[in-house]
Amino acid sequence: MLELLWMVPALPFLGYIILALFGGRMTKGISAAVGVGMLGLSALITIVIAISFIASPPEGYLFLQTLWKWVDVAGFSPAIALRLDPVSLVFIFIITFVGFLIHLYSVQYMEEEDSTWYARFFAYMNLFVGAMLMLVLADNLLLLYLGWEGVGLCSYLLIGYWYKDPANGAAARKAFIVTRVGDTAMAIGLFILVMAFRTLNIQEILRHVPLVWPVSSQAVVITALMLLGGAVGKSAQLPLQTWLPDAMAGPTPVSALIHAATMVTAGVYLIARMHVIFLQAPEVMTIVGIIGALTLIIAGFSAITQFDIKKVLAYSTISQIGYMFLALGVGAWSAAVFHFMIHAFFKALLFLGAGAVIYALHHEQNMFKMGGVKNMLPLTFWTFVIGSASLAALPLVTGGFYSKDLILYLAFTGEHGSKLLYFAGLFGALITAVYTSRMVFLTFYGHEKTHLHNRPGPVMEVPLIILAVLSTIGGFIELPGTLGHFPLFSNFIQNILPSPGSGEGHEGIGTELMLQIVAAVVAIGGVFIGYLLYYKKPETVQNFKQTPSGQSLYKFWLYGWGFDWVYDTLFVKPIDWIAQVNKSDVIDLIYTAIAWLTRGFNRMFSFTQTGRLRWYAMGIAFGAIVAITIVVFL
Amino acid sequence: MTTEGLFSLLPLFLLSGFAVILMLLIAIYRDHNLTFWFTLAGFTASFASLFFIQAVLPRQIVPILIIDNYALLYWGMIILASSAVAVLSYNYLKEHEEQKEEYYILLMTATLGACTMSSASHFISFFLGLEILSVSLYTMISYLRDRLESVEAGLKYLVLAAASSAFLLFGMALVYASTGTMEFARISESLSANGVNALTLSGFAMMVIAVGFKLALAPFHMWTPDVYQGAPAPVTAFVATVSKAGMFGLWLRFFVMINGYRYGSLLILFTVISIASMFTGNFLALMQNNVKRILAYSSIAHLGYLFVAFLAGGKLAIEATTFYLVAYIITSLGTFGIVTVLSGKMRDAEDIEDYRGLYWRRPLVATVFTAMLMSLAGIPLTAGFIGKFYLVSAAVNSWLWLPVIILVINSAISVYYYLRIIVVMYRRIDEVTPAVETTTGTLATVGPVMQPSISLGGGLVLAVLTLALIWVGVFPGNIIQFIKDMVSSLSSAAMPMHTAQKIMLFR
Amino acid sequence: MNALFYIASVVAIAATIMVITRLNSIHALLYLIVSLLSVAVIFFLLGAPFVAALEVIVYAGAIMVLFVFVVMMLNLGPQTVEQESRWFNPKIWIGPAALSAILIAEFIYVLISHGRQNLDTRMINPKQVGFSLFSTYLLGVELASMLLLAGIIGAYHLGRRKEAVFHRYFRRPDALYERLHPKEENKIDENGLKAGDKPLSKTNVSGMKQKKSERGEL
Amino acid sequence: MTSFSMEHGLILATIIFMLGLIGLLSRKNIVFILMSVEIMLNAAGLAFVVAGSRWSQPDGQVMFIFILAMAAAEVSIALALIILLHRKFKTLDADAAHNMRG
Repeated sequence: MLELLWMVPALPFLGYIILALFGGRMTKGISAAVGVGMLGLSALITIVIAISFIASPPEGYLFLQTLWKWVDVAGFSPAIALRLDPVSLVFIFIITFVGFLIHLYSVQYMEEEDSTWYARFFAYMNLFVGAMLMLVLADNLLLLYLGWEGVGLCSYLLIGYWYKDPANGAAARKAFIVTRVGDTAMAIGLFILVMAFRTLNIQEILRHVPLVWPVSSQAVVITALMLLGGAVGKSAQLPLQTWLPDAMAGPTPVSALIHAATMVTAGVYLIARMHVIFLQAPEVMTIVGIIGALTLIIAGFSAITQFDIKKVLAYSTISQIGYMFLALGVGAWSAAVFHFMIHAFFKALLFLGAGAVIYALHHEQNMFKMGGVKNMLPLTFWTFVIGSASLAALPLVTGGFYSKDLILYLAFTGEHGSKLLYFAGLFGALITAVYTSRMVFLTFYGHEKTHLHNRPGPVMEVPLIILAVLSTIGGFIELPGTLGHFPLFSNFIQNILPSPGSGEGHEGIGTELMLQIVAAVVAIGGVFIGYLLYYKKPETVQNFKQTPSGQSLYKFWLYGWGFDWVYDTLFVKPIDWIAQVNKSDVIDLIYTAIAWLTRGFNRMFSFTQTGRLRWYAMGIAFGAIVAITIVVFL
Repeated sequence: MTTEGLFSLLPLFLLSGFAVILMLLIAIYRDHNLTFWFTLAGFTASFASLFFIQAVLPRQIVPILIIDNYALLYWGMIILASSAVAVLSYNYLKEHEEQKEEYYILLMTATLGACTMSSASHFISFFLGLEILSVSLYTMISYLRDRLESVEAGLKYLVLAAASSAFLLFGMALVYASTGTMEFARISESLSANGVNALTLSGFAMMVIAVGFKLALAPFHMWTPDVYQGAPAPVTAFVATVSKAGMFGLWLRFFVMINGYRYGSLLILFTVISIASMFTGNFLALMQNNVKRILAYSSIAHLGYLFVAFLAGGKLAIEATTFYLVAYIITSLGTFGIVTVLSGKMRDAEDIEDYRGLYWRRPLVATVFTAMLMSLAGIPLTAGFIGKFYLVSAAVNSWLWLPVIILVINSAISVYYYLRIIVVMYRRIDEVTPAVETTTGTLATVGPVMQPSISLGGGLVLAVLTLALIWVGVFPGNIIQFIKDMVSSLSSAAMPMHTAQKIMLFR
Repeated sequence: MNALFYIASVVAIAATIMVITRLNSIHALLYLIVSLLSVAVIFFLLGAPFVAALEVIVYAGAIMVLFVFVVMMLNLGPQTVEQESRWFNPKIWIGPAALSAILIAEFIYVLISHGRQNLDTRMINPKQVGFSLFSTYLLGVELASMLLLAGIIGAYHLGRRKEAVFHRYFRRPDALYERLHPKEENKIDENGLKAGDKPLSKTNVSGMKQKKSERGEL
Repeated sequence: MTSFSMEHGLILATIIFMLGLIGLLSRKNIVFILMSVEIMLNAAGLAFVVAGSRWSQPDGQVMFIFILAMAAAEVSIALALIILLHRKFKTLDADAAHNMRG
């Protein structure tokens, strides 16, 4: 069954091609059928593959499918090959399955668009899924980079989907440019790898790295840093996180699929896939952990102040990916992948739930103008609460608890871990619980401030239910030692990624239990704080906000710790200024001159095309003289 | 001549036999459909016979033809391209000329000429093949007698081709005078034994003029845009592909067999020609508004690229150039095929304004055209990219840095005008002022110039070409291997360029 | 023999110069025949009597007669001569002459530096040529037949009288209408008639001469 | 044997060839242009016969015969085209036909 692997990315691409070519002429129904159907098939095949992979794992938990050799020219012969191992299996499962649910949801969510736009939406979405699958299945760097750029492109296209509003275009451009900074770094890193190892094959590179590059050697550190740059850009981590909140300009399903569940985790995937390089560069590992910790706290504070429900979720995404980076930084590879999976479930759920609310309230995104939605949309409310509970990591019953707990535990006890990172993570968990409960209370409780506009139909509700179930039971495949010790997921992942070594020997059931209790208390405490501040006594916050210091703190957090302002001042404004100054200056002259010269050449050459026979014969005679002269006299 | 020798000539016999049969057929019963199907049958039979004769190869038909796998590959390319042209021509001619049937005879003989060229091993077959091709082309180019441009183009081509043939013959005579033989292999022997002298070299140089003329290399290129524009669109496709494939196949064989890479001055000559072609073609295409002319100029540039790899010498050069030629033929047939199927009754769809908003009227055709242009521009996942990549790696392997850098610069320039066509195609029609002035001087409203519908045959050809384009771009491995095997009969004779020569050339 | 060669050479060169400088095409053709005849003499001196005969029969005889036919048929009157004389002045031919002079100089340099190769003027009789032609180069002869086939078909197609034009008239009534009402044509134009339906008429030709390369889109 | 050498024969051929080229480049009348091309072809044929004579082979003459065949085919088409051109443009001026350019 594994031989079907190639169809997993091929089907979404096929869907894209069909929609792109014929989309303009299709009715909405057919467009949706193609878009959703292709992904559905792809997800089905993925499940079949997953079952057969788990039932009878291939040798070394690695299945390679070489589709064909692309070119074989002068010693350069990249193969188009797919690689399936536990990590990529988890990723393709999430991508196709969650992707399918989101596609299904979009069928109704996007119904207001006219048919061309509708087809365009599904075309982009399919292309995105195809590219993302290519990224995670790639066996060589070339293919990986292709997928990497492909998802970037789709992200650009989908953020700017409603391109008639210039703000959306600006957001799309911002996302593209900011991630491009990271991409450039990553491209440099990949070039270093190719130059050093003379191959594009990931497997071979990873095998050679420890043999060729000693630990902490300059080359490996630089390469790791460059790859980290790419990961940071794509996964919206410090300092390149600024694009993600703006990316909420796209339709909500896009936010759910791209900016929460899949694409933004590409950075996590990259680091996990290239873990050998990072293990050779422990300094960089530390940096990864620190970036994760800082990001999760900073983004958490920003999330508390947002009034747009999607922005809350955006900052929460940044923060949760911060957890994954933290996990990567402490070498808890499987924990990072585990959290990725659970996060994909509950974040997609939250976005879709938020989307349902937005849809129902006629594109109202401001939480302060919502309220009382609980009674209007009970199903949405309950699923949203389940998702929120998972995000806030309420103990025992939510998936988020297990994944986050694993990360915190390993940060505390792992050999690369540190107490500082642990406490940062713990503090982050508190903030998470606070802003999560704030979001739920503001949106669903209180008195109704707006009225119901549309009612989500079953195609929107079914994905919510499925995701709610998954984000609850998803955690049970990895039960910690204290609760029956059932590390199914870790064992599976650790076939390919090393398990985190233990640190100073204070791990054990006792420590684990203690840490879990702390985490549980923190989560429940956070929810309680949220309950107090935003439901019971909202005036406390309001009063604080009125004070000057409160005001400035609020602003500071609301605008994402001023990163945009800093970048604007540091990069955009000076460049703008230089551009202004230079508008009619020297540098422009170069380009004008090139254009002018080219046009001049064109005119000069087209002067020779007189259309006159004799003149053409003259050309031949002239050529004859040149030829004979060269041959005889040189 | 042995029976097997005769047998190995079967494809050529079939081509010429069918030409004669067609002639008789027309004399007895003049019918466009019937002639067309006979033509197709002729090409099919000839192509099919390629598989049968492979068993008896390689074979030297004393002394003028050499039939080996290399020749077979070129024959296959030429016959397939000619069949495509025949299919494209069918609907085109149906609307245009009252006497359509002779065209197919000429197409047959022209194909025969091109095939003869690619298996020539002697000046006589060189010359005769070239002339069969040229003489057929004179008429094909001016076939639409009612069109001024067609006649003008035919006359220009005729005079210039005849003059360049005179140069070729004179050069051959000089080579013959100094070596005493007209056989490629024996010329090579004589050169090795007696060394080269100025007379032989100037003979080669004179021959280069005719080669450059047929391949439209600068500065012998000036006829190209006029002929491409004036000729009926399918004939343009033929001139751009078959005629060039035949000539290039011949010249590559000739150059390898006489081991021309020994002579630095010839290589310098080709370096100059190649660089001049790249720049000329691309600069001329930049501001052009006639699509046929743009494609003509771009073909000049493409042959310039081709010669960059040709210069590299050795096995890699043969493989790279042949592969590039395959990609180029697919793409050129595609682009001119689109011009053909879109052409209306009174004029060809050649003005760039004719293509405005094509995507919104004919999304499929526009998509195919986009793919073809992307391939010409060398965008990845198309045949053109792999071809260019192959060229560059061949050239870099021989340290030809100067031509490679110029190739890269020119590729960048060329993207401009390819994109220009693409952009125009995707413009909305409602963004257009209703009446626009076209290069043919008429005030035309956009759109109605076009054929109302794409013919079945034309559509089929385009579909096959598009598939081939993407197939070659995405799965080039098999095709590269196939070409490597097929040209091995020639590449085993090729010697890599001497290192000292490289240094002398491009220090 | 030797002297004969040089005399014939001088005659050939002189006659050729006359060909390219004559204004009257019939005169030029006659000079061309003289040139060909003297080349035939040289062939004979070189020991190639067969091609000498062919030169006379086919070149001077058949091909030149074709030329004469066409020139006569087109009935080029004295005004053509006048036009030629106005046009054919040193300003025109000095450039080509210089180019050719350079080429001649280069070739003479090459040939002189090549050293002296004596010719073997033993006669190669028609039998030898025929034997070679029909044994070694038999395939060449076959190919030449295909060449002539292409030539014949081409000449037939292009040279055909145009009775078909009338045929076309009846097939396309609008074309006939336009031909009968030439002024209507412009009027339809302004109303934005489809360009594809417009016949290529004289107005189009003059329009074509305008150059429009400045209308770049990008 | 005679004392004129191959070089002399080839020089003669070159001169005639280049005279043809001058004609081709400087004449305006299409009939003259065609005649010039014929001169060039004939000169090439002469060179072949000279070269064949140098090596005492019939090959040069064989080639000449093929050139003759080609010249005949080409001239017949060319003259047909000239008639067509004359019908269209009412002139034999080669420059009259320069509608296509640029």
